[in-house]
Amino acid sequence: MIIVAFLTGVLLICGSLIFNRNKFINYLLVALFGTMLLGFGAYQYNNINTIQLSFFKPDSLGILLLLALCFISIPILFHSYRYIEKFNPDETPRSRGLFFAAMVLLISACGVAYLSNHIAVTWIFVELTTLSASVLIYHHRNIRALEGVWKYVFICAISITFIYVGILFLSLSLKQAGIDDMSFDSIRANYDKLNLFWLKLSFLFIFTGFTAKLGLVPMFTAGVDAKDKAPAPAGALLASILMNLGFVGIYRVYAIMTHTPLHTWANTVIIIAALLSVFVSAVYMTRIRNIKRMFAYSGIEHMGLVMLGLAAGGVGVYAAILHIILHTLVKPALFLQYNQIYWVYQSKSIYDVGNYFKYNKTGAIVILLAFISATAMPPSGLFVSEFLIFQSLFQSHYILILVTVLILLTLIIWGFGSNVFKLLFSPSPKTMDKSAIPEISPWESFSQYVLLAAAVYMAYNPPQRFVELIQDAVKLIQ
Amino acid sequence: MISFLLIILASFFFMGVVVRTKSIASGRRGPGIFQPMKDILRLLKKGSVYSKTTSLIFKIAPVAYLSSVLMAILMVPHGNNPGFISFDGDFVMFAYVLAFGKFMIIISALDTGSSFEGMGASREALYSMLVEPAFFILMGSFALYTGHTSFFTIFSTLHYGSYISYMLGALATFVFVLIAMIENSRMPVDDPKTHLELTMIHEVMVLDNSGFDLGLIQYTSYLKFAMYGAIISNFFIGVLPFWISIPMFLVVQFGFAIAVGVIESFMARFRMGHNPQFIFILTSVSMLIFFGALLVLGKFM
Amino acid sequence: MEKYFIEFFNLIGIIAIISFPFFKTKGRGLITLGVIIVQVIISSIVAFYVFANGPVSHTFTGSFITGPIPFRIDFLSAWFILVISFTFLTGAWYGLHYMKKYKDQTDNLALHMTAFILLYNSIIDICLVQNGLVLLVVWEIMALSSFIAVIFEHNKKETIKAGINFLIQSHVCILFLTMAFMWVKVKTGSFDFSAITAYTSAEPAITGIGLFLFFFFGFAIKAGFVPFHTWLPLAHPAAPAHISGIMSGVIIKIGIYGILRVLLLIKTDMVSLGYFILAVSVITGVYGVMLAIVQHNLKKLLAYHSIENIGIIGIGIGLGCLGLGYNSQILVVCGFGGALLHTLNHSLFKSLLFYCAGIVYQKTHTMDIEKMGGLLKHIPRTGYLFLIGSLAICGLPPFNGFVSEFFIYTGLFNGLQSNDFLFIMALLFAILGLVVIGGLALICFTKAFGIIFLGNSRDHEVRNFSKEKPMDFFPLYIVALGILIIGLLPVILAPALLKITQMYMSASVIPVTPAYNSILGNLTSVGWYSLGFIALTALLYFLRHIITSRRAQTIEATWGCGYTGDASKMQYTASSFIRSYRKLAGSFLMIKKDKQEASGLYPEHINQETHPYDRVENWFIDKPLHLIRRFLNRFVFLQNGNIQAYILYGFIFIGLVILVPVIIEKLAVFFNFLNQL
Amino acid sequence: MIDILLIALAMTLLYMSIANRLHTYLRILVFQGFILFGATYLTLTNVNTVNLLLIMLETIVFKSIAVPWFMSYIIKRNKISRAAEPYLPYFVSLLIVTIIIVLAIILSSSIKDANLDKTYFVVALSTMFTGLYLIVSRKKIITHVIGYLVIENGVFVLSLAVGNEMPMLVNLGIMLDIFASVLILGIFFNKIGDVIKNPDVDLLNNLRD
Repeated sequence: MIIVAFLTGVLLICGSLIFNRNKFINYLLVALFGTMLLGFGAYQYNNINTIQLSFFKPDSLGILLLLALCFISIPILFHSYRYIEKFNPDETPRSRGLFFAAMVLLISACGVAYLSNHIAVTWIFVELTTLSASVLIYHHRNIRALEGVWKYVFICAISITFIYVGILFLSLSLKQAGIDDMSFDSIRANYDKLNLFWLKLSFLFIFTGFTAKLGLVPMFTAGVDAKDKAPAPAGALLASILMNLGFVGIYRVYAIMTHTPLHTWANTVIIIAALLSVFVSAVYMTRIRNIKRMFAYSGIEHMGLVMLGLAAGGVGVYAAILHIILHTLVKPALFLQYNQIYWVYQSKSIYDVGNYFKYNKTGAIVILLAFISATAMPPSGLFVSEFLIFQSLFQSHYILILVTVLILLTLIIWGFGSNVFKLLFSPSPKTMDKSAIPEISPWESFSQYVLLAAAVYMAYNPPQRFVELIQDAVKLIQ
Repeated sequence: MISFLLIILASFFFMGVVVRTKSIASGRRGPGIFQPMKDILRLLKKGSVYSKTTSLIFKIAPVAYLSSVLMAILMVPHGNNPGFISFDGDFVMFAYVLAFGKFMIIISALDTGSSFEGMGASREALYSMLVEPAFFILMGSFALYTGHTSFFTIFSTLHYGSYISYMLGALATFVFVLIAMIENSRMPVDDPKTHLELTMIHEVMVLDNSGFDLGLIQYTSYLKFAMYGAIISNFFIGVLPFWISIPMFLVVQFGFAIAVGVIESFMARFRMGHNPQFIFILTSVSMLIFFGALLVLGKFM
Repeated sequence: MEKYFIEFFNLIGIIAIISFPFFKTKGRGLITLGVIIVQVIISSIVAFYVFANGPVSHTFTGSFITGPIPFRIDFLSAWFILVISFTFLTGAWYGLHYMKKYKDQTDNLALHMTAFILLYNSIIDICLVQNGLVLLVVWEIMALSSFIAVIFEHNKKETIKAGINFLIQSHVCILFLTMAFMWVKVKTGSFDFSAITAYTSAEPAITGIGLFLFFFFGFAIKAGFVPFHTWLPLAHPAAPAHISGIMSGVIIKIGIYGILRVLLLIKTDMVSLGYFILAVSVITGVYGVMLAIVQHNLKKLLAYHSIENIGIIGIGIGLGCLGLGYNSQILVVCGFGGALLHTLNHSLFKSLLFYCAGIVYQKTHTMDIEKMGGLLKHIPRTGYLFLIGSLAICGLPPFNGFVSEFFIYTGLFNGLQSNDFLFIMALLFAILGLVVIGGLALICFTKAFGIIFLGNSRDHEVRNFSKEKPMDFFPLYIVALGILIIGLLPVILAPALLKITQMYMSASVIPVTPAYNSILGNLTSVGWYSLGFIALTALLYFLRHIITSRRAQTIEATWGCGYTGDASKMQYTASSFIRSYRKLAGSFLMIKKDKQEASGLYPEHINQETHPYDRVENWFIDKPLHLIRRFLNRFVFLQNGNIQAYILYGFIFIGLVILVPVIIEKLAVFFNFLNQL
Repeated sequence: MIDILLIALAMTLLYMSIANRLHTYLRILVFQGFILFGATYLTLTNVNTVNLLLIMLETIVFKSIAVPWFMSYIIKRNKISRAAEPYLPYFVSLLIVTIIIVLAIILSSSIKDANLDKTYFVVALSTMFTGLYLIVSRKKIITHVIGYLVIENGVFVLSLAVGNEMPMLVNLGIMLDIFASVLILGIFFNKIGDVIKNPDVDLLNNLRD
């Protein structure tokens, strides 16, 4: 019931955001949405595992991701407000309204999709996210943005077609079982009756479809362009909660597979995709010269690691969930900080930047810490999850894969590092005029510090409840 | 104690003997065997000229050189009565103290800023580096052979059993003689009598030293000769009583000096380029000695 | 007490860092120095307490990720704490003066100081913590903060490059350690160090060796054993002088600490470990010094000498392992004792040398030896301190370098009594290595000191040398004093060393006192001997002074064989000084030489340059990296901006996943069919 | 009867592979819409009437009226040249599409599953892959959209195969249609008109690394 209320509320807010021209009221609406979201999250957390509307069941995985979403949405909304305010000369009330409406829609669609217990419902919300994301990507109405959104939309259209075909095959395999309730629980409940052939096909198609959202080989391509072209706060969303959406989809279907004899086959498929993803990210990290795209590729690398952990099983599944949550906390910090970089240099090419430490101390420290986190060096939180993932690979005797991954990661750190330190320390190019650099208040970076600190805390000293939730989510996988 | 005095004594006539031998070999009567010492005394009386490039280093170096050699001599035993000071591994100390002196003399050569002396310094540094291993392996094989690790204990317990051990002794003597020649940069690696600076090693390093300093340096090299002679003599003295050992010591010293003289008069100096490999031969030979020692002890398997 | 020590210790550092925003640069500098001094005092007190009353330990209840976190301060930790603290003290003090030149770069300095304090705290924590995961964390904090400290002059391109190289290599190092700890964790389910002992003593020896190799490679990268040394010669010239001094003095020693710690924990076939370490170390030492000689950048030269000294330390460690394997206590004492002592000594004279190099740099604004000459007249204090450092690093009496080398020599020669042929050969090998190292070091530092400080300036640049301020030299004097004291009274350190070395022997064996006493006796006599040496030299110099003061003295130009013009260009340069060496060693090294032949009756101005290059770096870093780049760049077509390709990826993926198994299956059928024929 | 319709659909694919004018493609799309309309009526026998009506309405309105009309409107409005501009000669396209169909038949023959009507499967598969082929082999963005719509039709046929048991899935398919049409065409093509006059793939492949 509450979900319907929430969605209607969201739709109302979107509508009024689009049609209302008053700036103040718009921001008020956004704030309202923020509180609504928090309330929603709190409510769902309190009645976990209660079926709502027969399609929604906030299980622990959904709750975890929903809470992470709530946690990062607030700073992201705030920073998109700053973004719109601070530097968009050509910002019309309409575009502003559209931007916020799309953002609200995206956030809530993701949030609800986490909770859905029915593949079809998930699918619908995935469509919604594509719709809203495309608006965000196309916010700057220029040719490049157009290209980005075109690719994103088209690839996503193809990918959700894949998912749809996958669902059809799933239904075929259910046909044999003689059940017509397509909720994950019921499928998992009588996994032994499924027709394996169709199940295999359906997993393959659904997996491939969701890779577009998750940012994994083979369909990672459009996502990179999207994160590059979208405004940074939107990019932060695309790089965190939208990827999580893909993760949820794959995770739930994979959970079914693990109960069937196809388990090892599914693992192989996932490992292939994951390794390729890490490889691709290594290829581009070592040569990329566009800061935003670099962040996007590092996201691909992390998703690859998550999938490896998932496929390795054992402690790996725990690590995968932990890793994706920490990544959700860390990646937005980078994207939000990117705003300030752009304010300083008016460019996203690594050739035009330098000596950021001089122009914006606090921001530079954020970049430094976020770099440490994103490359999972020990003081950072992701190190723990990555360590556990490696450990799971080690335990399940994927030594060769482990070594390959380690080499690739080293290369990635090299590429990432040389760019980041070029940005932070090497002297700024002669051409830029120092006069135009705006004075940036340290408080702009506050939220990023919070996010990074949260990541470290969650990793090294996780609250008991948090651990329980993850372990409960792991139980889906046998 | 006794060995110290003996070495000082030997140092007085040693170079004289060498010179005498050489002049006889070249058909002259030659000066008396104490002539070199007289020259040194003359030098010590003279005043000296300093280059305006030089610094304090240049003044300290000769003294440090002398004192390093003196300290080294303190450790040389005489048969079965030890030197002033003796402890396990003192020959390591011995080598390093000498190295200290060498270090000082080299930098003092560089101190003058003259290209000739730089040349000499560079050669000196390289050759002494090449000599070190031979000495250490030789002492190592003695340590292996006798099971002791100090000059005194080694030489007091050194005794030749089988033929092969005599052979080893001979080889060791040979190596030591050559080490002494190189350390004092005499024939065949260096010819002090040549007057072409480009081909000298030790002499060219002290071009700018004069008067007192020059005297010290030259006397130091005599001392060095005597010291090596003493060590060589220790190969043969063993545990003999004084009334045999002391004459034996003198005999060895004389023999050594004459040998030096003979070599210098009948051998030509090597080409500079050939010196390194020649010097390195010593290391290989001492390796052979080492294996010989292993063989004797039957540890070779 | 120890509990509060750790918390209090780190708390001070953190408070200091937090307080930075409220001060000006000068204040920050003073705070840094003050904090370091306070922390040094505290930690030294604790270390001495440990030496007096035995090890202390305390366990924190960590989270369920880390498991319990034991902190244990035993003799080994205490020793390293003392070594590190001393160098950090002098380093901070010297750094305060050194950094005055850059006092306008406020933020940069603040970052640098933060990194400095973090560095000290983390490095001390490394010596205490006994939990794998936490160790990794502290380790990386150490690596990162040292990275930040290194790239202080980050407006230079090569500094950044060197820094990133350093960062990547230390990351590889931590990867090895991660693998090792992961191994233990997977097998025993615990991060505690004691788990390593439990695991390896239960398993066959080969497991222990494998585990040790992982640890060793990890620590070797940090310590700079060949072939893992390539970051050192790049990072040292890039860093500011005090950081170079600290890095070469203690940071690379943390690798040694790690190796010693692991040797303490792992129970396995020590003999083969000993041979392995011995071989690696001898190669390291010889290779390091061989390259050091041909370097003409002073800091790079010193960096290669750090590699050489690591080799010497390694020889000691290897000897100790062999001693454990053949259970000969004298070897254990001499080996590990020598290694530990040399760790201390090297930290002293190497930091001193780097500090002097820093002063030289600030006076001449170059590190190129060929441009220097005659500095002794302008900056005499620096010169004589550098001379002391050089004599010490060459291991010449009466300075401390000799003592530790003597320690190791004693062990080596004692070992010759053994009956094991292989062992004797190994010892011979080691002796040879040590001797060659000594000789080459002599060449190298006669060159370094002679060319830099003696003769005349070799380039015509006129530099105005400001007067040396005596106050600035205080830390250097302290270090020099330490060098001399250890050189003369090595015996004062003997009890501590014996305490540590006994940790390596299993509790069952009772230490034989005569062996120790003989060693102590040697040390004392070495000390007396050195004292006598100094006394004699002084006496002789005094005599000489008295005599020559009465004689006539004239000051003339250097004898120039009749040439009376400006001879400063004719002096022997660094490269000509080592020319004959270069001819000998050229085949081992990689020296790019570009020379122009003089031609014609009146030849034009010609010049010749030699650029030494590191062969190992070429093999292990450059070539593989180049190949990998080439390989990766093959795949850049993936993101080609063409949407049709993007769509195809999806279909191709699905198609392959479906078809490949089918094809394989059919092939299998076909081959079975063939087999049946 | 139903088989005839499906085979007719397959025929249209062949025709599509050799068609060289955009309007031909549109007509074929319209025709396919009608075929699907019939197929829906014939297949979904035991679906409640309202839902059936809805589905059929969708097939008619979207697949055969709204979308084609809208696209022809776009073609006029943006003055897109009428030729399809394939990378490959038509003959090769024909060959490839034929091969696709044959492969689909072979593939489906390898499936041993009683509760799936092979005809649907073959036609759906071949339609989908033909759509893919169109996307890959044609140059214009608008042909990509057409190809995508063809894929949609294929998916729709597949959904019909399971439609009787799970009408909901068919509805989902409809949603997919609506979504695609609305998104790709509605929001999007106006913009392309605004920003670039001649929408050609070459103008939209500059985002690359």
